Formats: sequence, C-alpha cells, structure tokens
Amino acid sequence: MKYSTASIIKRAGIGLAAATAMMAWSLAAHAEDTYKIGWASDKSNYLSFVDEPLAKGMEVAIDEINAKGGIGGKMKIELDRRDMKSDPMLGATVVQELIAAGAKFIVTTCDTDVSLPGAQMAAKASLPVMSSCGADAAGPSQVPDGFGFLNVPGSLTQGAFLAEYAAAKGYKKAFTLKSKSEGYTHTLANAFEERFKELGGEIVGQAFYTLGDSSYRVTATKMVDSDADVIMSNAFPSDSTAFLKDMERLGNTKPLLLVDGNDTPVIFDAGKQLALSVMATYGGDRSPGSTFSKFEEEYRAKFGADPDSLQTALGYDLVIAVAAAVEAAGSTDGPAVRDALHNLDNVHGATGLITYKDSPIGKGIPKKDYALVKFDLDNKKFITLSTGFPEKFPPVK
Amino acid sequence: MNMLAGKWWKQSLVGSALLLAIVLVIVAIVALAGSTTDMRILMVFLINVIAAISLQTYAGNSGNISFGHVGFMAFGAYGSALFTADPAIKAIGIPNAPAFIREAAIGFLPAMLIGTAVAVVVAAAIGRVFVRLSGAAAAVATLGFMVIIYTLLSNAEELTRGSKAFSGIPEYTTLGWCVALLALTIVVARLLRDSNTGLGLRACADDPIAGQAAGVDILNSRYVMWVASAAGAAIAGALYAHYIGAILPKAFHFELTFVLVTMVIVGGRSITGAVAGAALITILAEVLRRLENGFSIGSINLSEAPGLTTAVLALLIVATLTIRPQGLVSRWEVEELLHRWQFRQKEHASVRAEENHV
Amino acid sequence: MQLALQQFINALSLGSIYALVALGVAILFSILRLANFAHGELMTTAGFTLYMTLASGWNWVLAVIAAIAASVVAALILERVAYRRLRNAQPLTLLMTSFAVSVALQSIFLLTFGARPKGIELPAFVDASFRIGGMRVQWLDIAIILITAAIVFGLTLFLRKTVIGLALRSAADDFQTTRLMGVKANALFVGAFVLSGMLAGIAALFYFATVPNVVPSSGFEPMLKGFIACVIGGLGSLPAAIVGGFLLAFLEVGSDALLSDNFSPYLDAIVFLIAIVILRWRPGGIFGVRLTAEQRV
Amino acid sequence: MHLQANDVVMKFKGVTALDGVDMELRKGEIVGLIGPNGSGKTTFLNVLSGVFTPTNGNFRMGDRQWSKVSLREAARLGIRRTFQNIRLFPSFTVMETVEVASAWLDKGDRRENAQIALDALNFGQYRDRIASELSYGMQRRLEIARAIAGRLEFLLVDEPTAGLNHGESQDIVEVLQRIRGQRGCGIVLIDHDLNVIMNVCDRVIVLAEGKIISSGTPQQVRSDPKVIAAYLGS
Amino acid sequence: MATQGAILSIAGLSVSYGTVHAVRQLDMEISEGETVVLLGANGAGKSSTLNAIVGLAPRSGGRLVFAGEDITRKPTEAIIRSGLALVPEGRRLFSNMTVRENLRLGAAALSTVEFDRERQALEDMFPITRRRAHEQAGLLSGGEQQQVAIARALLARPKLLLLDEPSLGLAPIIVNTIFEIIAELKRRKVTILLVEQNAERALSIADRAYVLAQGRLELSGAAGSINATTLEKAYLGEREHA
Repeated sequence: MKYSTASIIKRAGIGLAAATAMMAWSLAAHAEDTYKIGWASDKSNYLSFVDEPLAKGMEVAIDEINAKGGIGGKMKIELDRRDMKSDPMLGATVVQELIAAGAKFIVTTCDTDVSLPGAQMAAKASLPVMSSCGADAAGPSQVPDGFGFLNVPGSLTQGAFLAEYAAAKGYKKAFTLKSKSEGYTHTLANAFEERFKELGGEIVGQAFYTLGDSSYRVTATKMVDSDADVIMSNAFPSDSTAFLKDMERLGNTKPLLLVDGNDTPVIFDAGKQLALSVMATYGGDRSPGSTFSKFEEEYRAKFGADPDSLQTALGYDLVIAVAAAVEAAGSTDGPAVRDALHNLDNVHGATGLITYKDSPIGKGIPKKDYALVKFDLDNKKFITLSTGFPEKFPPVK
Repeated sequence: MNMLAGKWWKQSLVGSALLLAIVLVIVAIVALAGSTTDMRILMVFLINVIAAISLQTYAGNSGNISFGHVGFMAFGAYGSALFTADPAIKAIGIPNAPAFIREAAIGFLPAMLIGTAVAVVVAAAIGRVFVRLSGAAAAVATLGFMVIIYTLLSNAEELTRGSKAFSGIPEYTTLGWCVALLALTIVVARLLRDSNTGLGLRACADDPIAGQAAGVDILNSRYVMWVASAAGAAIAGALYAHYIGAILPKAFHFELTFVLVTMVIVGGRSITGAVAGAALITILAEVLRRLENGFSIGSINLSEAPGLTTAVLALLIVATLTIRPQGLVSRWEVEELLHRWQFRQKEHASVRAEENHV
Repeated sequence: MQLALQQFINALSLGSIYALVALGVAILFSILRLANFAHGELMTTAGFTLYMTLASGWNWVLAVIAAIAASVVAALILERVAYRRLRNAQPLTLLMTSFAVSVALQSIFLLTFGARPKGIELPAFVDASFRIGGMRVQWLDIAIILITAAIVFGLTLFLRKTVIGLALRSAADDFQTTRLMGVKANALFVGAFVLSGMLAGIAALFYFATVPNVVPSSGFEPMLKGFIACVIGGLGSLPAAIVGGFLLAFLEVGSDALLSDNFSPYLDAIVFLIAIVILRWRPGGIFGVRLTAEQRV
Repeated sequence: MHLQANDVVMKFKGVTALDGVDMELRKGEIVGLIGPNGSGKTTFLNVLSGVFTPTNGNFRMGDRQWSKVSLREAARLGIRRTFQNIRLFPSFTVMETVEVASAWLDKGDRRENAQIALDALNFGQYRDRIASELSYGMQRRLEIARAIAGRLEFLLVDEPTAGLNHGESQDIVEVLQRIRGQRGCGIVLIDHDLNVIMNVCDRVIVLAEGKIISSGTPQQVRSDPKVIAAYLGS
Repeated sequence: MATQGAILSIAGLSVSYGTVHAVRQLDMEISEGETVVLLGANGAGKSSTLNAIVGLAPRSGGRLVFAGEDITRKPTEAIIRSGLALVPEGRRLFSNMTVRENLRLGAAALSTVEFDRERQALEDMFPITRRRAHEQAGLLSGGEQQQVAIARALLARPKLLLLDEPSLGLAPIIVNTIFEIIAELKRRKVTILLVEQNAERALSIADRAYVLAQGRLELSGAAGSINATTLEKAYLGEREHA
C-alpha cells in the first residue's frame, strides 16, 4: 500500500483547506469596484452547445473592457457562470444563489421559456435579467416591471424578414419545416408563414420534426414532391444538417431559407444543398475594419482559433450592452441599469448597432439589423448578401 | 412493547408519524441554519419526496417501474396552474382557451383538486393497459405514456401555450403547504401500502403464483395503486407549478423522470426508502454541484468539466445498485428498521451474556 | 404511386437501421435478461470514432473498421465493469443500472468532446443517388437495405452454423444445460456483448451516414426506437426484433406520409400509442410467448 | 362436502400428463397421492388449484361446478395448497406471509387471524423473522400456515417432508392430522416418503403415467402388485 | 481412499440447498468400463448427486476426483471438458433447435471435422439422429428425445457418462429401447453411472449398485446381491410401519 489512510486524510484535508482559502479569496475579490454578472447557464445539458460559444464571446468583451480599467475606466466586470442544466427549477435556484453571491445583473440561458422562473426570480430582487440568446419576443413581457431583456431581436422579426425576402424573390408557394419541441423552432416559422401569406404567398405544406430526429427522408420526399417553390426551415444543427443531407440525396433543387441558429461552421457538414440556401442572421458587416472583424481578431488572439459560431459575437454584444447601460446609469443599482438599458441607443456591437430605445418589437427587445448570407462552400465562409429589418412583423403574443 | 403488534393501521400511523418526524427535523435544521438557497433546495426536495412517494406507491408495491409518472405531475401542474393564473395574463397568453379556464381565478386547494382529478381520470382510463405489463415492456410503455403527454402538451398552444412557458402562476406553495401535503401523502401511502391490497400486491411482487394462491387479485390491486399514485404525483406537480411560477412541458420529461426513478430505486421498496433515496440523491447532487461552483472562480477549472457532476452521480448510482441492489433500506419502513435494530441488539446482548456464562 | 414507392424505400431503409439496433438490444436481453439502455451510447462511441478518424484524414474503410471496433470494445468494457457483477441481479436492477450507465456515458462524452455537434466528414459517395422512372433513389438507402439483409443473413448463418452461435441460442433457451455442453459461461457473455457491440457499431454507421453530426446524446433516439421495436415485436426473440424494427419504421413513415399536416407534430405520440395498443392485446409483444404460469410450480 | 374431479386430461405440447383422472375427495379425509416420478401427481394438484387449465374435464364441489378456475378463484373456493419447490415471499416476515392469506381470504382482523394460523403451527417467537431466512423445515411449515389461514375446504400439500429429517417429518404429519381435526378440511397429500403416507392417510390413490392404477386403504395399495410393479419396474 | 483404476471417486460428498441437506457424506467409486446404478426413492438425493458431480448443484463438502484430477472446485464447463457428460433428467434438449444443432452443441469443444466424424459413427447407433436431423428437437416424441439426448452426451466421447432417469415418463415399449441402448453402450465399454427408478431393469443391466435413502448411502454392492425385498423396503417403507 503506497498511501496510509492517515496520509490520505491529511492530503484531503490540505485540499479542503486550499479550497476554503480559495473561496475566501474569491469572496474578497467582490470588492466595490467590480460589477458582477451572474449567469445561470447551461453547461451540461442540451443548451450548453450555444452557451459555450456565448461564454467565450462574453470573455472577449470582458477582457476588452477590463483592459481599459473596466466600465467607465474604473469598475471591472466579473462573470460568475453557474450550471442550471436547462432545468427551470434549478435555474431559479441558481439565480437566487447568484444574487446571494453579489451578482448585479443576471443572464439566463439561451431559451426564454426554460429561463423564465430564474428571470422572475431576478425581477423580484429588482435586478435586470437578459436571456443569453433566447429569441421568444414574448419573453421579456413575462418578466415583471420591465426587468426582462432579450439579447437578439427575436424570432418574429426574423421570420418576417425571411418572408419579405422570399416575396421579393417572387416565390409564391412555401413549404415550412418546424418543431413543437421549442418555442424558437416554430414561432419563427409561424411568423414567416403569417408575413408570407400577408404578402400574397401561399403555404403549401408544413412538416414537423422532433429535436434530435435522425431521419428527414419522409419530410424531404414530401417537400421535393410538392409544388412549393421555396422551402423554409426553422431547424438548427444537427437537425438542419441531417435535413439538408436528406434533401440532397433526394435531388432537391428548390431554394431553401435557413435561420440564424445555423450560423456556425457545423452547418457546412450539410454539404451541397447549402448552395441553394440563404440564411438570416446578424452581423451583416463582416468586412475588415468592422466591429465584427475587430471582435474576431480579439477572439483569435484570446483563444487561438476562429469563433466557432455567431453565438460568440452575441455573447460579446451582451456584455457591451450591459456595460454601456451601467456606464450610462452611473450606478450599479438594478432599476437604474434597467432604465438605462431601455434607453440604449446605437451602441456598437459585433453584430451591428444595438438599440433598445423605443424598440418597435417590444420593451426589452433590441433592434438590430438582420443579414442575409449565402454559403461559400469551398472556404466554409458566410457571404453577406444584404442587411435590413422587416417592414412589418406579427405582434408579440 | 412490540411496536409492530396490534391492528395494522395503528402501525401504519405510528410509522408515518416517525417518518414525518424525521423529515420535520431536517426541515427545522435547514430552516434555522440554512441559507435562502438551502431553503429552496429543501422546498424542491419536499416536492420531489411527494412525487417519489407517489411513484413508490405504484412501483414499490407492484415491483413494476413506471417512467410515466411525470406525465401525471404535468396534469397536476397544468391543471392547477390554468385555473389559478391571473386572468389578465391568460387573456394575452392563451386568448383562445375556453372562457371557463381563461377567466378562472380560484384558490390553491380547489385548483389542485382539479389537477388531481384530471390525473386520476386519465390514470383510471388507461390504467388497465399498464397494469398488465411488467419488466421491460412496462418500462417502454410507461415511457411511451410520458412521451405522449409531453407531445400533447407541447402542441396544446391554445390551452397551455404549448412548448412555451406558461407563466403568471401564483406562488402559493409555501413550506407549510409542502409539509402538510407531505404528511398527507405519507399517511395515505402508508395506509395503502399496509392495506390488504398493498400487502397482497407486495406479496405478488415477490412471488405472483404464491400470492394468487393466497387469494390476491394482482391486476385490480395494481390498478388501485396506479390510480392512487397518479393522484399523488399530480399533487406534487401542482406544488411544483405554484412554487416555480412558470411551467413548460420540458420540465416534465426525461430529466425529472430519471431523478424520481433513481430516488425510488436507490432508496428501496418502501415509503421510507423513497424518502431516503430522495434525500440521498438531493444531497449528492447538491454537494457535487456546489463543489463545481465553489471551484469555478479560482484557477482550478473544475467548472470546465460540467458533465462531471452528472457523470459522478450516475456512477454513484451504478455503484449503489451493484453493491446494494435492494436499495438503501431494502423493503423496510422506519419503525420496522427500529424494531429490527432493537431486536438485533437484544440478540447480541443475549449472545454476549451466554458467552460470559461460558 | 411513385411517391408511395419512394416512401416505401424510405421505410425499408429506416426499418433496416431500427432492426439492427433492435437486434443488438434483443441479443443481450435474450441471454442476460438485460434491457441495455446504454446501447445507444455504444452507437455514440462509434459516431465519435468516425468523427475523429475521418477528421484526421483516415481512409473511410479504416474509419469504418475503427468505429465498429470502438463500439465492440466499449461493449466489452461495459460487460466487465458494470454488468458482470450483476449477472444474477433482478431485471429491474439491471434496467436501472443500464439507465445510469447510459447517463454516465453521455456525461463522459460531454466532458471529452463538448456539447457542440461534431461534423463527420462523410465520403461523397454517401450522397449519391440515381433516377429510375422519375423516382430518385439513394444509393445509401440501397446499401443500407442490402447490407442489413446481408448482416441478418450472416447473423443467422453464424447462429445456426457456428458452435458459439448455437451456444448463444441455446443459452437464451436454457443456460444451465448449455453449460452442461461444456460451453464457458464467460465466453457466452463476452460473445453476446461482442455481437451487440458490433451491431451497434454497424447501425451507427448507417445512422451517422444520414445524420452527419455526432453529439453526446446522439444515441438516445435510435436506442429508444430499437427498444420500441423490440417490445412490440416481442422481447427476447431475435426474429421478432427484426420484424419489430421494420414494423415500427413502416408505422412511422406510414403515419407521417398519410396523416394530414395537422397530425404530423403528434407523430411520436401516435407511434407510441400504437405500440401501447399492441401491448394491450399482446403484453409479450406480437411474437412474444404468451405469459403463462411458470411451468415448474 | 365432496370435491369431485371428472375425467381430467392435461396435455403439454403433445405429452399427456393426466389421462382421464376421476377422483372424489371428501372433507375430513386425508388422501395420499403417490406414484413414480412423472406420473402426474403435481400436475393434478396444479390443475385442481388453478395453476393450469385442464385440456379436458371438470370439477364439482357442493353445488358449484367448473372446468376452468384461476389460482385466485380456487383459493377463494377454499382449495388451498403448498408448493413442491417452496414458494414463499422472500422479503416478507413470517407474520406478513400469513397475513396475506388472512387479508384476502378471511374477514375480521387479519393479524389476529394470521396469529391463529401461526399458533396452529407453533410459530411463536418467529413471527418477525424473514421468511427466506428460516430453516427449510420452518419454511415448509410456514407454507402450511399460509395455506390454512382463511377459508379452507381442501388442503393440497405437495411433498411437505422433502428434505426433512425423521423428526421434522413426524412433526409435519402431526400438524396435518391436527389441522384435519380442527378445521374438518379434506387433505390431499403428495409425499415421496411412503412411511408418511401409510401412517397418515385414510385412503391412497396411485397414479402412473397420468392414470389412476390403484386406490384404497394404505394396506390394500401397499400389497397391490400393480403398485409394486410401477415402482420397481416390470 | 481413491483406488487405482477408479475413473471417478467421491469421498464425503454433501449437497445442500440453503438449509436442505439433499446428500449427506456420500462415498462412491466408479471404475473404468463399469456400469453402476444409483437407486433410491423420490427425493433420496440421486439427481442431486449427479448434479453435484458436474458442479451444477452446490457442493457443501467432500472431494471429487475424476480421471486423476481433483474437480471439486471446478466450474461445470471445465468438468465437462475434462471428459464427463450428463444426460439430465427430463432430457433438456434445446427444443427450438434442430436435432443436428443439439448434437453439435454436445461436441462444443470439437472442430467441425471431428464432429462430423463422431456424428457419423453415432448415427448408426441412433438412426433417429440421421433420419430427423433437421427437425426441431421439441417436436420429437419423448423416447426419440431421450435418444438424441444420449447421443448428444456421447459425441464428446466422454470417459464417464451420467444418465439421470432415462426412462422417466416413457411408455414401457420405449423404455425397452432405452435399456437396449444402455446395454449396447455397456458392450462398447462406455463407463456409465445410471440413476434410475425402474430398479429391476436397472439392476439387470448394472455391474454394481448404490442405494440412497434420504441423502444417505443405504447399501451398496454387486448388482446381483441386491434383491427385490431389500429394495421394496427402501422404496415403500417397512410393512410393519403400515
């Protein structure tokens, strides 16, 4: 026997002491001059694949701001990210824990529905709360007293934006693919349908899938066989890649419209059908010298690799917006930051200008320009076709 | 005096009281010494215990597992939530729901009863199918039931907002409610377990042929337990809804199923087992989670290993099942454990006395 | 007509995958009474192996072999670490153990590979298809159907012609007497796990040829389908598993293709409902033995 | 009251285990059922107690007549049994084991009734022991205690002395006689120990190859050449 | 006390299932080429003895030496592979498999070529295994099944063949056939340990006999020395008791 029991206990004891010391140290670091963002994030369940890149983007922004001395040159930002495993009950518990740990701003995971109990908990403590990338426009309205925010303009506007594009291209008949498993995977398509019909189009078919479905053969067969002249899919990887593969094998030649969840290199696994596809996303201006490319450079400098999805940029934007609001409020007080955030106007984020002020979509939902991109299959790059915002979109329900 | 003598229901009541007393001690300790987060964990624990005991009422007595009981929790949660939520919020969220739901704003108890009644009606309607199955077929069929309920809820946009969160549920669930309903659950579950029906069913779980030869009606007994356990699960669901304030179908899916089933299997085949299993799993999960968070700030990157908590928990369960397949307390209730402990002490004492003589 | 034919091929191809998964599940169940929920994770293991080998530029043939080998090795490790001690345990304990093993493995995949989908760089021929009378047929589907048929044929041959195959069949029937033939118990268990792992590996190849990404939870859905197939076919019987797999696929494709769009979101529920209705009339599955009082009272 | 079996036939996969058995059992009488291995004794008990549905034949008890009965219904008719391979409830205590039958086949306080059945077999201080941890002899007795709790018209006992030593066997014999005396039930006894059978039975029926080849008092049966042939071979 | 020439020697064998003592302190010996019969009433411990020899029944004491090798602690499959074969009570054929497949399993350790050779040799003695080779074993009659079961056990050319109640549940005419087969095996110098209820038939064929009662050895000796009266006592009990 190499270690005696006593020595094991001793080692464990030292470990424990070290841990306690570290916790004490970390508590001491909560000095007055830091602004703590608490994030009830999914680290280990099905939403962790979007929260991971978001976290990296947030770190880039925090480093950038803290390098300049912090918010307003004096208040450093600190991120406390804890796992809520996409469990709404645990989400509320974690938010409470974060509040107890001194968080002044709460971020929840990338799904407004799963986040809602936690968000309501934050509002009860008079803290502003923002979903990391959740897109349900009804999200903020369910959080009391205007404390709820989104980080993206939401699925209604994106759906409408795609519909306006489709109508402008002269498409008349659309077939949609959606899933009832999530709000995101069908509200966007619903908004598309509503706006498309408004513009004189016709929905000739709807297909539904379950998150994690392996086979889209039946759906693809129906779509190829239909008389639709455009296909709109509300799926994101790996469902969307599987779907596009099946479309490819059935020899589909109809144009496809995709949504922002696919703004990740993973989508290129889908192969040739991407040549027929157009995707709505954010961050239209990705030219050298743009905020987007500046962010990409910082990201590369920090992580030594290209950003692995658009979510990194959205994470960056989140911190930039929060920092701007705190600076404008001149206070870390929850209601003050809330009000300042509601009045945020044209802040430069990686994905473009962020405006919460007088939001046409709904209180707490930022207006950002959408981008339409196509796919450069050889270089695995997204190429911006145009940017814009829908003229009209369905009201928040 | 022999605690286990006398009328069976007297023993049930004594046992219930003892078990409840243990839970109350835990509640008191956390309430006095715990943080706000600890209180939340305690509340979730109490709700889970009610759900686990309810599941146990079917699984522990029949020897059949059910992966479908979160479906009944969902009935309780949505049933109760729909009738209590603020009509103003419902007018926006579910404008197309029937008026008697949209405009309803009734109290906690009647709403909970409605949710429970819905679960009971569904359980009664489908129960005959499930009580005939056992083993892997029962597992798959009950899993199927869970998926069916989940799918229906996800699609019921008009009524429940579908897969989106249904919010505006008044937060009625207090510690008092939890304790009171837990007490009720324990007593009813104990009486059911010890009743002729429960006794016979447990006998059949051990040996169906011998059980039937002693006159037991397996299918009807299972059916009674199935319906009763659905009612208990619905109550837990209602408490869940009114504690969290916003519910969605995803909350009543695989994750919660796994947690509840694990509590029951790890605990053992009794009501006490369900409580012990729930306590063990809750404590383990919390310790692991806090370890992860506690270390997430320093330079040690335990937080960069987010799957670790779940992996460790799952492996601990595997270890428990391997080392003690009958569960923590096996088939015993708390008063039986006490009795057996006393009995063994006495035996040891007499053996020692004999040894001294020699 | 043409559409129907196309959907028929879809169902055959999907049924082939389900049948392979169901076979892998049924082999362990028939001999060990083990309902192995971790079967899906064997498939995920093969998926990640495909991802790693193809990403590092391996020839696809080698990658395929590596993937199947990985899943077999994983099966053997499971046998040794988790299940060997539980040989005489209650079926319910086995079931729960496999459930926990499945969760643990998913978490380990998450730790190792992260939650983001990992793209599997499939060779181009996977996407190839040809036209026949206005109908587009995928070579992949043809390959899946033919290879599955070959595997079922090969497996049948193996189970009928080789001693270990015969022993696997007889052990499912009467374990004690099989030992009386001088067949080693350990060899049987190892054999069963190797077969199950191999089937999981091959099913994973087909699965990931249609879903070009792998995530930690990839195996869950096909595993569940395999189980449903086994249960409606009749747990414990290999032919029943195959029939159950195809039946499930035809059910799925049939309801998806025939039902109106209004029902399409309820597809999962409908399939499960039909499965439960089947179990209502035949609790042992369609081809299951009628549950009678035990013979040896 | 009589329990009558008429022309009972039981076939398994083409093998005829019972081939037209007619039997009349009377209350208050102990009947021995003997025969070589595989002669159909246990099968007859299984058919009588509802484990198997006979291929042909019917039963009559009092004014009730049936051709098919479930295990549970047979128990409710008072046809109670023990098993050749002991079947207890492994996790149950002695008391609980008997309580099951008291609860389902008796009225009144199930614990009191169970206690009475246990007392009849001198279970005294064992009531809280776990059934599966009892000695083999005690397990045999417990099966009998369970079988006599609640309604009892006919008691079918399958090899109660198998694996027991001489003293224990004697004990069982006495218990059976006492039960017959106290409860007035009919008893059907299968046992391989012919000393036991000859000692305790009023009447003995001999089965061979699914048919009754002899019946009568123990003395008659014992000296019947057909019986000796069946046992020793021809 | 293992003597030279004994293929199997059993010393002090006890078998208990939990608290049941099925066999107590049994001593037995079988020499090469012998046919030994083990007699006793129902439940006397005969089958338990056979099962204990091949390691299927729990041995709670004693020592077993087979062909000079201690097999007391060996697992069943190793014992079988060392040259023992048991035809279990009730045949226990794999009823869903064909006759040929059943035979193949009996020779699990042999190569296909060896199997084919052995099989052909046996088919002459058991024509049924050729005639109905591809039929499901479960569909054969009891007597046919018994022949297949014996053939299956012989395929591995065992040094000692254990037969557990081969005539059980068979019609008298079929019993004749089975005993003819046993006699033929004896002529071919197969060493046999036979457990049988049909005592007269068994004694007529055996060289030596052991009689068990309640798990204990009651008497033993040359087959001819055991007469019907002694047996009747062991089987039907003393007349005086009745």
